Amino acid sequence: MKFLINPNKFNKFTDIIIKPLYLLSAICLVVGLLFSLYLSPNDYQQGSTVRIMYIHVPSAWLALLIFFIMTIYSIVGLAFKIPFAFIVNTAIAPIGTIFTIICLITGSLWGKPMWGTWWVWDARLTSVAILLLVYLIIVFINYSFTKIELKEKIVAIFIIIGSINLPIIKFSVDWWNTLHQPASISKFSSPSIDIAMLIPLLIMTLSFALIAVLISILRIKYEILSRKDKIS
Amino acid sequence: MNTIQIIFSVFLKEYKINLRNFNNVLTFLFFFFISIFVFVFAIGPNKEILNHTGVGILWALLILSSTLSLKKYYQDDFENGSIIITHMSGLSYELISLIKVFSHFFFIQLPFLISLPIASILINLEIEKISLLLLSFFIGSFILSCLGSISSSMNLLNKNNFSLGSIIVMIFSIPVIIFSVGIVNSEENFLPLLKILTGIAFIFFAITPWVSAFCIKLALANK
Amino acid sequence: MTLRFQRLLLILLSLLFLLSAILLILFNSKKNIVFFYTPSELLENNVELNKTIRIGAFVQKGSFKKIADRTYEFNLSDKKNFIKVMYTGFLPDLFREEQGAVIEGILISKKLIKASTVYAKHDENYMPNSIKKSLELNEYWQRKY
Amino acid sequence: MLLANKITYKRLNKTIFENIDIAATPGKIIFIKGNNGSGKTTLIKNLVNILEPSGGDIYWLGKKLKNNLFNFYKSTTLILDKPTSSMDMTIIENIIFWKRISSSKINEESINRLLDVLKIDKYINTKTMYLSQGEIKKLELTRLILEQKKLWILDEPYNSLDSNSIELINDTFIDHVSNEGAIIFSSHYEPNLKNLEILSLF
Repeated sequence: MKFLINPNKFNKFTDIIIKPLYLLSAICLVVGLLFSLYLSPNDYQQGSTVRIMYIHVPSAWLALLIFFIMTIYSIVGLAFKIPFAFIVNTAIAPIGTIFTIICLITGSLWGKPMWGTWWVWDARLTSVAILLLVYLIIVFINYSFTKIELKEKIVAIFIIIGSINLPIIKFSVDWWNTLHQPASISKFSSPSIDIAMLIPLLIMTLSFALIAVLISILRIKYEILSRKDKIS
Repeated sequence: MNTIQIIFSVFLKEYKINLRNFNNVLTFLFFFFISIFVFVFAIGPNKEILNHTGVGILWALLILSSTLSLKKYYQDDFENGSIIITHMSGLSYELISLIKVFSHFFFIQLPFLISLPIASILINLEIEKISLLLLSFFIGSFILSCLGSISSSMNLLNKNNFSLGSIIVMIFSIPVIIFSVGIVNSEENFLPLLKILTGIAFIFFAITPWVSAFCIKLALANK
Repeated sequence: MTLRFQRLLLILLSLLFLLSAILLILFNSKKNIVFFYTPSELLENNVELNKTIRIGAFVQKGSFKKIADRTYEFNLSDKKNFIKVMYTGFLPDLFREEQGAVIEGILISKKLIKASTVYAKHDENYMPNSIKKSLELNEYWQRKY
Repeated sequence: MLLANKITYKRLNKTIFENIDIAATPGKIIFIKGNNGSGKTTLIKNLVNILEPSGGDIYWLGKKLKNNLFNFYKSTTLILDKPTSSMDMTIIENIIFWKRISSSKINEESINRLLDVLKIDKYINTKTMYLSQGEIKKLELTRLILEQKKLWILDEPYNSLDSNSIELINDTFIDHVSNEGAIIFSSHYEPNLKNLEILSLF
C-alpha cells in the first residue's frame, strides 16, 4: 500500500496496471450500457425514464466517494506532511466536479417527467448543489494562487472544513426541507430495487469507478511530472 | 496570572481601535439599511409578502454586511507585524484569533443587534417575533464572527483576490440562515431549532482557533 | 502560563465544545416537531380548527371525484380513519389513487380540510411491469407499507 | 544564549543560505551584513521560529528552540522593519500597551525620560498616524528599553533614521551589551561600532 503515499512507487505500480485498466473499464462500460439501456425492464410506474437512474446514481456515489478520498488525503497530507497527498488532491478535484455536474444534470432531467419541474428544492438536490459549490471553490482556489506549497495547504484546509460542513448542510437542508415543504413520505415507503434493475446499476457504478481511477492516475502522473520539471 | 492581564490589554487595544474608527461600523449599518430599502422597493410594500419573506431578507442582508467587515479583521495587525509582537508576549495564535473573534463580535456584530428592531419594523414583523429574531441573531452573529475569522485568515495568504473570503462565509452560513429563519418563523416549538443552532455555533467555535492560527502561521511564513 | 499549557487548555476546550455540540444537535426529541399529521393523529390530539396544518396519508381507492374543471374531492386515509379533502388547483402528475400524498390547508372540521397545496412523491419503488402484472393476476398485489 | 549551528534554508529549490553558525552570548553584537534580497530577513525569521530551517537546528539555553519557545519569547525583543505601533492609538497608549503585554516593570518616570531623549515627548497625545516616518521608527525603538529583555533582535534598525538618532541607537546598543545583553541585527548600512562580529550573507 506504499504506492498510495509516495510518488515514485505510485508511478511504478500504475505503469503495470494502466494497460489492463484501459481494457477493463472499456468492457465494463459497454456491458453496463448494454444492460441498462436494453436488457433491463421498464419500471412499473415510470416506464423507461427510470433508465436515467443508471447514470445518475453512480455519478452521485462517485462524487461523494471522491470528496471522501480527498478529505482523507488532505488530513494525512497536513498531519504527516506528505507532499504526495496534495498532488492527489489537486489531481482528483476536477474529476469530482465533473461527476457532481453529471449527477445534477441527470437528476434534473429525471425530475422533469417525475416531479414536473427541472429543479425542486428537495433536500438531496440542494445538498448535492452545495457539494458542487464546494468542489468549484476547490478547483477555483487551485488556479488562483501563485505559490504551489501555499496553494495546496489552503486547498487541504478548505477540503477539511468542507467535509465538516457538508454533513451539517445535509442535516440542515433535510430539516429545512421538512419545515419548508414535506419532502417525501419517507415514513411510509422504504426504497427497494428489484434484482433485474440492481445488476445494471452495480455494473454501471463499477465502470464509472474504473474510469474515475483511470483518469485520476493519468492526472496524478501529469501533476507529478509538472511538479518535477518546475522544481528541477 | 499575567496572561489574563495580557488578554485584557489586547482587548483594550481592540476596543480603542474600533472605537476610534467607529465610522466603519456606521457604513456597514448604512449599507444594511440601504439594502433593506432596495429589497422593499423591489418586492413591493404589501404586508403579506413582506411578512412572509421579511425575515429571510433581513438575515441574508445581515450575512452580506458581515462579509463587508472582513477586510479589517487580521489585515492591519498582520501588515505591520503587531500580531508577532502579541504572540511573543505569550499568547498563542489560537488565543489571539479567539480574542479577535470576540472583539469582532462585540464591536461589529452588536451594533447590528441593536439596529435589528428598527429594521424589523421596516419589514413590519410582528412584535413577538422580534424577540425571537434578536435571540437567533445573537447566536448567529457569533457564528458569523467565527466564519469571518476563518475566511479573513485565509485571505491573508492571497493578496490579489479578496472575494474568496466572502464566498467561504456565504457557503458556511447556509445552515445558520436555515435554522435562524426557522426559529423566527416557527410558531411555538422553536426550542429544538435553537439547540441545533447553538450546536452549530459550538462546532464553529471549536474549529475557528485552530484553522485561523494555522492560516496565520502559514501567512507569516510566506509573507 | 506557558504556550504548551495554553495549547492543552484550548484542545480541551474545543473537544468539550464539540462534544456538547453533538449532544445538542442529536438529542432534541423528534416528537415535538410534527410536520404532518396522519388522519388518526389528527383525531387524537386536539388541533384548533381553521389553522393551516399538513396531513399526510394515502388517497383512498375510489374516493377521487372531479367536481369542476380544476376542483377535486378525495379522501385521505391511513387504514384507520380518513379525512375528506377539497382542493382547487393543479394536481401533480404522480398523484393517483393509492398514492401517498401530503395536503397543506385549512382545517374546517375534524373530517374536512380545504387544501391549499397538494404534494405527491414517487415512493422509490422500482418494480418491472412484468412482475406487477403477474402479482396482480394471483392477487398478491397489496401494499407493503 | 541563542545558538544556531549549520542552519540552512531552502525555499522550493533555491537555497537561501547554507550552514550559518550564530552564537549569541551575553556581551556580543552580531551584525548580519548583506545587500537586500540576500536572505537577511529570512534568517531572522528562522531565528524567531516564524520559519522552520530545512537543515541544522537552533538552540535556546541548551534546549531546542521549538520546545523552549515560551522563555525564549520572555527574554527577547524583536523589532521588524515595519512599525508595529497602531495608527489609531496615541504614542502613550502604544507604549502602555507594549509595557503591559511584555509585563515589564519599567516605571512612569523613566518612560518620560526615554521619550524626551528621543525628542518625541511633545507629541505624546497625538495619534501615530500624524507622526513622520522617522518618529514612528523611534517610537518603535523605544520598545528596546521598554521591555527590559536580554536578547535584542532587530531587522534593519537604521533605515529612515537621521544621523543623531543613529548615534543614539549605537549608544543604547553599547550600554545594553555592557550589562550582559546580546544583540543580533541585520542591515545593509555599516554602523561604526567597535567589537562587532560580522556575518556576511551573499
